[in-house]
Amino acid sequence: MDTIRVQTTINGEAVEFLCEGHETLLTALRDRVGLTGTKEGCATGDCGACSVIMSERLVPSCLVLAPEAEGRTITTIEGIANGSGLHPLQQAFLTHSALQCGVCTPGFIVAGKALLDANPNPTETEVRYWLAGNLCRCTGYDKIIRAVLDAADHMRRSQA
Amino acid sequence: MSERSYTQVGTRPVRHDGLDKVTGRANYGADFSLPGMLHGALVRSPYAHARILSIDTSAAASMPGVKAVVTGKDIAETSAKLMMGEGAIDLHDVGDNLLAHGKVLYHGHPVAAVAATSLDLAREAASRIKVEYERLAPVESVDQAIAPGAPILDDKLVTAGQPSSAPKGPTNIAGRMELRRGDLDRGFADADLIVEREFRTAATHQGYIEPHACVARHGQDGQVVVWCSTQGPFAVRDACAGILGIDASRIKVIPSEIGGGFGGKISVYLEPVAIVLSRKSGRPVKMVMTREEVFRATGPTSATKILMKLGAKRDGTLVAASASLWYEAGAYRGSPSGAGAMCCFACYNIPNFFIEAYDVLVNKPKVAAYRAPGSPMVSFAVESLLDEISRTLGFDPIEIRLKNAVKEGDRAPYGPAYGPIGFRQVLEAAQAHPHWHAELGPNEGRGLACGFWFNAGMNSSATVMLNSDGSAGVITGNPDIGGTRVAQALMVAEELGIPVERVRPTVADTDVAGYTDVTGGSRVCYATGAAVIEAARDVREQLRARAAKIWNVPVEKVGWKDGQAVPQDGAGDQKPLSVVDIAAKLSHTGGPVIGRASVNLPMAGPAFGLHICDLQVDKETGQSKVLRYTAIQDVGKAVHPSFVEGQMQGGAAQGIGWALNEEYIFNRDGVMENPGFLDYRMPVASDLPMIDTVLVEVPNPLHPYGVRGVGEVPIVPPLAAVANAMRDATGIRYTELPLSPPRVLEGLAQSD
Amino acid sequence: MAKVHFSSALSQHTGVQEITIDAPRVRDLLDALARRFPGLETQLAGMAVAIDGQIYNDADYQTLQADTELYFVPRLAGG
Amino acid sequence: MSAIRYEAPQSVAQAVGLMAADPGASIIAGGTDLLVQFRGGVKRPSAFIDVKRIPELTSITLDASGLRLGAATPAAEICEHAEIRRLWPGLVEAVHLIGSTQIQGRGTVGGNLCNASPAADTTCALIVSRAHCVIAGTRGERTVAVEDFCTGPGKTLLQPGELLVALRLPRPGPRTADAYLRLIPRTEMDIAVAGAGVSLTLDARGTCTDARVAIGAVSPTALLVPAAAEALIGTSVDRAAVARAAEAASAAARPIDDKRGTIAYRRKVVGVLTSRAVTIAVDRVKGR
Repeated sequence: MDTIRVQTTINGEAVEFLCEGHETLLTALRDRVGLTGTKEGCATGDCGACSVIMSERLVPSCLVLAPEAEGRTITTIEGIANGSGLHPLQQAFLTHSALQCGVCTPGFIVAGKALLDANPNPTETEVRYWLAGNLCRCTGYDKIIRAVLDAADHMRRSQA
Repeated sequence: MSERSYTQVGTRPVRHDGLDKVTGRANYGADFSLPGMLHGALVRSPYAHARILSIDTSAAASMPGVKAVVTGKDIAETSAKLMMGEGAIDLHDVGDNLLAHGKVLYHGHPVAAVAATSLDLAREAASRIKVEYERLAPVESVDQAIAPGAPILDDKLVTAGQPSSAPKGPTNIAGRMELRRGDLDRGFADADLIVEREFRTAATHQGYIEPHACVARHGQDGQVVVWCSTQGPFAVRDACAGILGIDASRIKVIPSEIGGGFGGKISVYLEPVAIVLSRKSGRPVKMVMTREEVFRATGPTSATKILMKLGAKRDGTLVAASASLWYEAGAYRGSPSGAGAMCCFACYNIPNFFIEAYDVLVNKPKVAAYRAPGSPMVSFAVESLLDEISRTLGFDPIEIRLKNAVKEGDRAPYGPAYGPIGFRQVLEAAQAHPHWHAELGPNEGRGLACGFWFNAGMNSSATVMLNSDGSAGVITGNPDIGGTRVAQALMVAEELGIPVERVRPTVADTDVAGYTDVTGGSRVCYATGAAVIEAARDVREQLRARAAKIWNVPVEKVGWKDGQAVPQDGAGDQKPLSVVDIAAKLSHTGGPVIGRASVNLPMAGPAFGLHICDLQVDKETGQSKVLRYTAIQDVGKAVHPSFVEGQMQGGAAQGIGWALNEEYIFNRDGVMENPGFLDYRMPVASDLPMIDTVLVEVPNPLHPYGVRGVGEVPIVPPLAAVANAMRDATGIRYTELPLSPPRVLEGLAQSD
Repeated sequence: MAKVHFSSALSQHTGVQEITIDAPRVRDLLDALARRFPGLETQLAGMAVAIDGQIYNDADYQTLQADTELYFVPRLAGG
Repeated sequence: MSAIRYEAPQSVAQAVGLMAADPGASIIAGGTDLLVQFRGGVKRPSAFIDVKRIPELTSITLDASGLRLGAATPAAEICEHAEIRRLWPGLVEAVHLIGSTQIQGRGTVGGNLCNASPAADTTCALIVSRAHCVIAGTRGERTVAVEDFCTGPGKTLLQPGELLVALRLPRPGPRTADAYLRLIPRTEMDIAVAGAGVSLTLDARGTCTDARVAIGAVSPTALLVPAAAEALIGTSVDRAAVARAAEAASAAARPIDDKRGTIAYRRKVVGVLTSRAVTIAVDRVKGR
């Protein structure tokens, strides 16, 4: 069993883990590093529940090989809140009741953060198309979209 | 039901469990691990219908790291029954579905399982188990199943509900039911207009984003602990006890956060197998399904064939109706054909009707409950025909429904009279809604449809504890999918007069929570809510007694108002005592205060929904897009309006997916060709507009606050709302779902 | 006392659409029906009982009023 | 199960060497097709050779001669490139349609091409833009026209040990524009049921002097349809010409029935998409 040593940065901290060549970043995050906030819904890149940000790119961690994380920076749901306070997206999801079962919520919040980093003032349509890769079966998306738009508005106002 | 005012119920606080969910700390089924834990993998049938001749597990068992291998022999065939909402569930079938005993009845049917030190190893070992099959012709549809000479899935099957005169002998028809009223022939003879069509709907899956997952530990002392994602921890406990012949008191089920269920996580698929693997290996075993396994081997809802005929007078009055309902059950009996029959004409007063409903076995996974099971399909049929009648007779679609709508005192098709119901109020709300009067553009159509569901009652328990600082906790056994914990906290806060933030709601395991039936049937806010309210009132009564002790007066002289004990009937000029005041004296006045209640409520009283859908159709490609959508529903009383709206929006989205793109596609060998989210096309965020909601509140007298079930009705109207909008936009009456672009274009090509 | 209504399916076992039975509680009424219509009991097993519009899955000890209307309804739970 | 090796070569030569040494190894760029096939047991490589650390495969260069796209450049990066969006809007449309935002962060044009799905979105757009594939191997580099690259579903002309390094697109001439459309049941996330790419050039009077039409998901590989181009060249791209081009596209199609569409449906819709793509391309030329 020739495992590979991977040195990477997760949520701002240097992390090292062992994994096998064919392991995905998703299973490595969950089983090797113990960050179970990133979820597996399909393992084929179709549901978005495993979304993480790797070197400024939103990616499906179920379709990334764990060794590819070497030397890269990774942000998972556990890294979205900045220490004491919640990220505006997390707060907006709570106040808008934009989650029911909540299993898709980590993926939506990470994808939402990537969106607002790239486009601080998205229209409803832009939010819907950006998040089309995140499946939700409980909410019908309405409150999720409102929460993202509200968070964007809040962030723009606080930066103004 | 006096119109009482509420201080907390009806507000929209942040749910207590929300923080863990938005930060990734919430633990779902697959997030749990134990030291020394093994990983399980299943061996599944490559054939849709075959006899198992032999299973050779030696190659797998001998692999280093493989700690246990089990087959159907390890789960004894049981004749035990499990009392559930639907009545006695046949555990023999459940057991056979866990690991096949003699025949495999669908592609993906489990035949063996392996537990090993890693998942890769377990899967490798599973691939080395050699199973010898004798292939049999698969039965792939209702038509094929009932054709003479059809292959028979269960040669011991006897059709339940069949009149004694019916022929015996091998059949795939597991059950028949009928409902009849009045004189059908005279009814149709009276009719000025008769419309009749055959409708077909495809099998669809609940589509929860979290695959099934569990960890089971069978101790050397025979005590079993199961961590799993389920809608019913007690149902899992009792099913495992019945199937494995273990005392219920030896099994503890700890529900994880559940990543969606919609009825699909009531049955057991993994837990008993994991328990047996753990017993044989002496170590905890984790089993997690892949998405492909979820599609191939867990309950979709029935594909259906429905023949329906409606008769109406020129003035729009419905005078006669007949329906022949054929529901695919999958590998074992138990499709929701009966519920379909009961829901069929439940929205309308039709004096003469005859409904027959059939439960038909086919070589597909056993169907499971899917949100108002059986109702969406019949609503698709009856609401499509009503749309045709209203067009032919020149009626406004709402007018014709108002003319026939049921109200309090009318008899439901299944017999008893309705109590207070809000169908008329829902129709009137639709009439007044701006969406109903908005302009439509080119190639756009508008459709309207109604839906019905019973809403279950059943058993629930609740415990409310008061802490010495005046805060409180509430414990129930209902996993919280749609925000029921915060609703329970609101009820306790309302009864005790303390802020909802000071109430901690907990979903507890089967050792701690009092028995409660599954989270499902739209019952948790109704039945478990009633128990929570009663338990909170039990606390309040105890606090009155404690105040009486403090004031040294008989308890009759202690009143309760706005969260305070107040002196009455000459109890002197005592200063009112708040919950906090009394809580601070608990140890002096007799010790801890625990409120307790358990109920077994009658059905919650039906709820009615009405949806309006605007659809734009590209007539050159058959593609369609939902432009605007409004859901209107009688919710009785919205305890937490945001989550009631969420149920309506989520149900509408599932119904829209069912209407437009979702279907199980099988090849000729009975193998599902689209077992994944790429080609099983559920709606994505860019497919849908905002879904507007209107909450009509006609109180349900069976609940202290008037709460009615809300979770299931919203999936019923969309099928016909979308189909009627398609008819409005294209002029074509499509009677087969889903309305995928190829099917729409084919209809358009034939019509011009 | 209760007026019991039989669905078309059940009336094949009873021969009548409805019958009035004098019984204080549902359990007593079911026993009376079992005596009156042999074979009906197996059909009623596992059915819910609607008493004046309220449908009980487990109704044995519900009391019956003088003018109670009673129907037998398949048990339902949902998804 | 013997562990599968992971290699991350830093140069084309190193990658080619690794492939030659282990024919069972698979090249992984974005992995959005390969890892799904691996998970499904369809492919079992002995090793994954991750080519995303090789500069030539992950760089975009645009100069007078044209565009050079590294084969392992993520789709998202291409879609964010202002000049590419201006010169090849159709190509960007096609690239942007590959899967979700998440898939865009991983999926690559080279990977899309090597996966050789008949329904691949980028292949049509590359064909009409006269793209060429730069291939490296033990015997050095060679270049082939992109329409010849895929030879059948899942099959390409790459020989064992050969690696797709980059795609070269000639700079479009003046008054030239491209467009790509596809038919999917939902608004996102589906595999194309039919696809059509067009590139055309108009002279000052609006007469079409050059055109290329390619159709996707309606034959074992994406197809260049010369007859459709001929229906446009020399015309003012009036309704009749557009209709003839659409008919030619439908006629060239060799669709199949599968879980995504029927033969009749694909044949009709590929014509509709062709006519719409032509109209968009014309508007783009006139719009500039």
